[in-house]
Amino acid sequence: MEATKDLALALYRSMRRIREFELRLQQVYRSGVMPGFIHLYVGEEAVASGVCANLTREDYVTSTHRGHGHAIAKGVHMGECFAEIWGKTRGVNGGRGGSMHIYDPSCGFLGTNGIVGAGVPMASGAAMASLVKGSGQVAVSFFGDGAVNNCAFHEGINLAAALRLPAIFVCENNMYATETPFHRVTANTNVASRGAAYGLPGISVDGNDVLEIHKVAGEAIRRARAGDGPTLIECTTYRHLGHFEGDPGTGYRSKEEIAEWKLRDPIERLRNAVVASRLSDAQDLNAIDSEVDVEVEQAYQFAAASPEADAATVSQFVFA
Amino acid sequence: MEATKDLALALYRSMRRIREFELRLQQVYRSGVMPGFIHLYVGEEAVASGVCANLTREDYVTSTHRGHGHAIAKGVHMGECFAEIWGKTRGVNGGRGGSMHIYDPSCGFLGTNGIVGAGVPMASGAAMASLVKGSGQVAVSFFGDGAVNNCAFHEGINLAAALRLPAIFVCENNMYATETPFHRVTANTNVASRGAAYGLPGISVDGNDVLEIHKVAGEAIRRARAGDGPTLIECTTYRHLGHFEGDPGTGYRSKEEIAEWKLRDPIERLRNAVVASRLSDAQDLNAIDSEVDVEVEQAYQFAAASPEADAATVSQFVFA
Amino acid sequence: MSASAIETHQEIRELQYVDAGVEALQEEMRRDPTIFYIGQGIGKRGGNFKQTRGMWDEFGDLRVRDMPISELGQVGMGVGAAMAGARPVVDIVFLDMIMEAMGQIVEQAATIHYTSNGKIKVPLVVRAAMGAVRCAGPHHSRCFYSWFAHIPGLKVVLPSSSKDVKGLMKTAIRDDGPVMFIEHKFFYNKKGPVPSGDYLIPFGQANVCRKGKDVTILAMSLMVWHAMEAAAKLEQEGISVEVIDPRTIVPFDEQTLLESVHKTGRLLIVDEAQQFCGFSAEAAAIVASKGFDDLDAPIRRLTSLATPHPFNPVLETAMLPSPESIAAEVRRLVSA
Amino acid sequence: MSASAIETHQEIRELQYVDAGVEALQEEMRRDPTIFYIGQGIGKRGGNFKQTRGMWDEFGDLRVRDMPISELGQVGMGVGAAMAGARPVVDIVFLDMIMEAMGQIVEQAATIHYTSNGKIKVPLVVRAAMGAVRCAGPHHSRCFYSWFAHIPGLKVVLPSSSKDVKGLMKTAIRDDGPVMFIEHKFFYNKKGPVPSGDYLIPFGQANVCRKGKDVTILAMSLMVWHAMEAAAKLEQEGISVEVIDPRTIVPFDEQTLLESVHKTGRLLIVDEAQQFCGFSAEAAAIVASKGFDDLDAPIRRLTSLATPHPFNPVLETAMLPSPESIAAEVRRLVSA
Ligand SMILES: Cc1ncc(C[n+]2csc(CCOP(=O)(O)OP(=O)(O)O)c2C)c(N)n1
Ligand SMILES: Cc1ncc(C[n+]2csc(CCOP(=O)(O)OP(=O)(O)O)c2C)c(N)n1
Ligand SMILES: [Mg+2]
Ligand SMILES: [Mg+2]
Repeated sequence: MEATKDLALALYRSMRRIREFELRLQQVYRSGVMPGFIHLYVGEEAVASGVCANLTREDYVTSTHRGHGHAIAKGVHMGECFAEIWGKTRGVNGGRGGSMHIYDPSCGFLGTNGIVGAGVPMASGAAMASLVKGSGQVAVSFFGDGAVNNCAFHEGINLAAALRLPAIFVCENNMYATETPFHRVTANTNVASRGAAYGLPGISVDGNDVLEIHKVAGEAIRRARAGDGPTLIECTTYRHLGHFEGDPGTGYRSKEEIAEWKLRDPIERLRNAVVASRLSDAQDLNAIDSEVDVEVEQAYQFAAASPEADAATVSQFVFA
Repeated sequence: MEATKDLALALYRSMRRIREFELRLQQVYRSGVMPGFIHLYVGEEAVASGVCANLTREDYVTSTHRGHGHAIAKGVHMGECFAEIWGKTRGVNGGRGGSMHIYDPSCGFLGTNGIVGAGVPMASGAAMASLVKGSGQVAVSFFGDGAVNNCAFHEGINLAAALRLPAIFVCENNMYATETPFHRVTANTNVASRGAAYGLPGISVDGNDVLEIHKVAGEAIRRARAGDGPTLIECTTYRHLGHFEGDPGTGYRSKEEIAEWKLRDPIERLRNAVVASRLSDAQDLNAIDSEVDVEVEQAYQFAAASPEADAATVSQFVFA
Repeated sequence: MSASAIETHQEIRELQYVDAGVEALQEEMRRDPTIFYIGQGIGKRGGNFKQTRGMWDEFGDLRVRDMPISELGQVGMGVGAAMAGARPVVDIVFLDMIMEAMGQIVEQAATIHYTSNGKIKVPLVVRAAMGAVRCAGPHHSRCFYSWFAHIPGLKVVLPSSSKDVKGLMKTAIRDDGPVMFIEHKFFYNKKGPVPSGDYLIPFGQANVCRKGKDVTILAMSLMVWHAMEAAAKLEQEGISVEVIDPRTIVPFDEQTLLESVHKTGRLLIVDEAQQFCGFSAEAAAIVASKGFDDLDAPIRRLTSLATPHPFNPVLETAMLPSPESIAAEVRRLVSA
Repeated sequence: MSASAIETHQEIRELQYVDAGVEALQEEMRRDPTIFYIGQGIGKRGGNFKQTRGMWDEFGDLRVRDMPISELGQVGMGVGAAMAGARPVVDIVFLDMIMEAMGQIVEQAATIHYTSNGKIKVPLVVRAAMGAVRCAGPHHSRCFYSWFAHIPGLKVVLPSSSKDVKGLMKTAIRDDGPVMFIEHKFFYNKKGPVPSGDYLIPFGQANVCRKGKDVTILAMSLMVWHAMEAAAKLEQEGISVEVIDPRTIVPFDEQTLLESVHKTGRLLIVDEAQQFCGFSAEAAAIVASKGFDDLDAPIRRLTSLATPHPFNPVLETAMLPSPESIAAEVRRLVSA
């Protein structure tokens, strides 16, 4: 194994934090107290964790409807994130946004997003701001395979290439957009190959191999920071659960397919690799698991104890 | 020369008709009597003529702001076209549309268009209608290099590929969008290479070689009709004149560049090739020239003699 | 054609709003082979709201076709197909997602019949679901149909019952121009009586949902239901409310509204959409002008508050009109 | 801050509207290095309307950057850059071309400050030119600014003079939220007095362009000029017209309008935009409600006819309000 122990454990922790956070969310959601819809990221954690481990707190991320993982990996406070998704006042946005509208400028997190593709040109813009300010920040846009067929992907990436912006475009290709298989509505499903159309490198990565993602994204980010322009990275991965919480995710995906992908679970995979290569041991990993459990429980408690919103504030913040 | 005499002369006539039509338009426009703006196609005639010679009257074409050539080549009555651009009641659309809004369903001409890129998905739709009706028609979308950077290009072509629609996408790459060089705002200026991103064939053609265009487009159209899906064809060409009538076209393009491209004038080129290969002779060609001159003069007269619009009709046709 | 005349010949079933829409589509698609339907998740899946349940099985992939996430492309295709002799229905699912397709709707669909001097028809139905339901947040709740009404050439339909959705959908599909067919998510699983077989509800004919003499309420879509609930309550307080649902806002049935205001002298407009430059403004301006002498009190408007949709349920509730806030407005109006 | 107070300290020059805009931009960009400007043909070329003449030379490619034909991308970049601490100005050139960017404007720019609970500001200026000038046809003439006014979170600016364009542009750039800055093509080469140096015109403060006592005209953008011309004519006929230019319609200065109507009792609203669900409806609804007792006659609205823009000059003229048709409306209003 190439990676250092520190890195491997950090990535393990990052993924574990996302996973446990979401499973706790799921529990609470299923209990019926949480409003709205949530789209869980379970199975895809390697992407957010692998990419974001290369970023500074000042770097920017734009995210998607399936964005809890990006938020946590980029450094949004877990309790505030929990409370936000729950619509509580202690939420990072006072509960006004919810799952698809989580923003935290203190860590460069420019939002989950209810509009597929919308974050792509926004990341190009954040990267442009970095150039104008001379601040050296990079911007990462996460998006799904579904976004690739959308106009915002085209213009956002094309512009970034034309302007050589310090941006990284990370496609989380889980092969479905809601219940629609990517290949059913797309002639060319090789997303990385689309990079060439825009004149930027397109790279395919195993989206469940967090170390590989970390490496590839790291190189892209270094290139971006050095002024060598943007990169498109396609991470092939899979969501273990349904499109949204409540969708069993099975009507349109075979049991075999789901089972097969669960065997490639990115967290188990890293755990096994770490142990097998003796980079670390089960004890270290279990210790992390326990710490994460505590953190998640605290996040839940933080959110649960949040005061209710005051209807009188409804008209606040329409204008800046 | 591969082509038959009939084909060569037909293509010569088609280009000549467009050229002389536009030069007459230009004259009238310069005299100050014509409202609005016109974008002339002079220098690019080989594209419209070469492509449209493969189409039946029932096939569809969507066009651009620089669309007189497409209209004429597709079969819009020259006098009605002249009158339309002049805003006269005898115009094919009663003078309501003008240069950028010429429609003629009698020959499948689904419009010039003031919105860059808009015609691309519309052509996909016309192709879809052909499948639904089982009519065997194909649809051709003409668009400029500028449109390639636009979202409508992306979604229109991507959809056509996904649905294997009988559509042909013809990019008239004249290397400028208004005064902006394509390469200044685009990382990958090889338009044909973008076909791969969408999973459809992308072919580059010399846009001033009408015979070559005719051949390549013919193959693409046959493929489309046979159910083998869409094709992207990039025709590299040049506008001899400014972006619109009134723009000298020289501030942003060197004299040398313009002069060089004028040497490659598609009409002269075909004329010389025809004569050199003895497929036909100057006499035949001159006869066509004379016939075209007469036709253009008649078109002008037809338009000039048109009655003025009646203000009382202004609210007609808002709803179908 | 009067709706009641038709009903006597037909069986009346209780159908969900969503199924009434499907029935209209199926009947029309059987009648006319040039109709096809495109949208995301509307094929085998049968639609996010089950709004195309069974259609893919019956009509197959060519006529009921799943789309990638390309709203601009979908609507652009709809426009081109409509110009080329087909009758497309383009489903946007959540109305909010229509934004990138706005150019195709406004610059092309709405404009081409006029600009072509009537030579080209664009018989396109754009279908979408609007409305704030269960904390969907700012990207899945908006009601901006007034935008479409602001653009000459577009018809705008807002069905508020199972019966209307079927009759209006058929009219929309047979219309030779572009129609924005905007349902409310809240309605989909609500049942109501629906005649079997073929009937059309003409555009531009308001439905007087309830007769009354003290106050007129003009309400659209879900607000019709809220207004009816408020009216029932107010009746017990001795206030007689007339509730008018225009059903289509383009064309708009001014006459029915003006006659009602002539009778009541008092008008409340209730709209889930934004107030500023919305249809509530237009209706108020029309009545204030053409019914100037009939008004015994200033027209009142009750709409969503001027904010994006907050996710938090307390805030969302505060933002939206409700039967209670409608009743309160009516009370204010009668005491004015 | 009163504008006249400032003027006394400053030199007044006659500047073209377009140059007054450039002056504002240049002064602001010198002051604040985080401002940058993107759009098509706005670099070396200096803009289709010369609306950025000299700026590329001064500020270079990084801060004055030509764009490909990617309006969605441009505005999306503007939103992202604004969120990331820059102050972008995104030039759409012809307003008509903004359609594909509508999602970025509505769902992102207008919404994020609210939804983020005030944590993220989006100091974005979207600049565009509207209006029917010289038969530009349906794709280069529209005035649909009411759409933006319908969306909470957007400010909407409609400058009608050289002086206003400079003072309002500066206010727009310094505003911490998204501003739709919509000029009229007709104005660009028109001259007017402009103070040198720094001055701001606050949003939400109407300009009473002309005092009068018989009739109030509320007019926006080019219609202000037409209204002034009509008012001059009507004065000779003994009709005294007050002309009010709101300058920004969001925020809207209701007070100035209501006070004027209180005085005159008669209101004509003149708008080049479409009438149905447009700002003319909103202004009428506001006055009909809050100025109910002040109105001596029904409010009249004069707008463009409800058609797409015809190319033909006779038809285009018939579609648009003019000084003559405004004067005729006023005559009707005073005789009502
Ligand atoms: C522009 C737009 N169209 C449609 C939707 C509805 N929608 C929400 S999520 C989704 C599927 C997204 O698929 P993908 O991008 O692959 O992300 P995944 O859910 O697989 O992570 C769709 C269609 C939307 N949110 N935005
Ligand atoms: C969506 C859109 N944005 C901007 C414009 C303004 N515009 C008109 S023509 C043109 C340049 C088009 O360039 P290209 O597509 O290469 O066609 P060409 O003029 O070279 O034939 C531009 C930017 C427009 N018409 N539509
Ligand atoms: Mg996916
Ligand atoms: Mg070009």
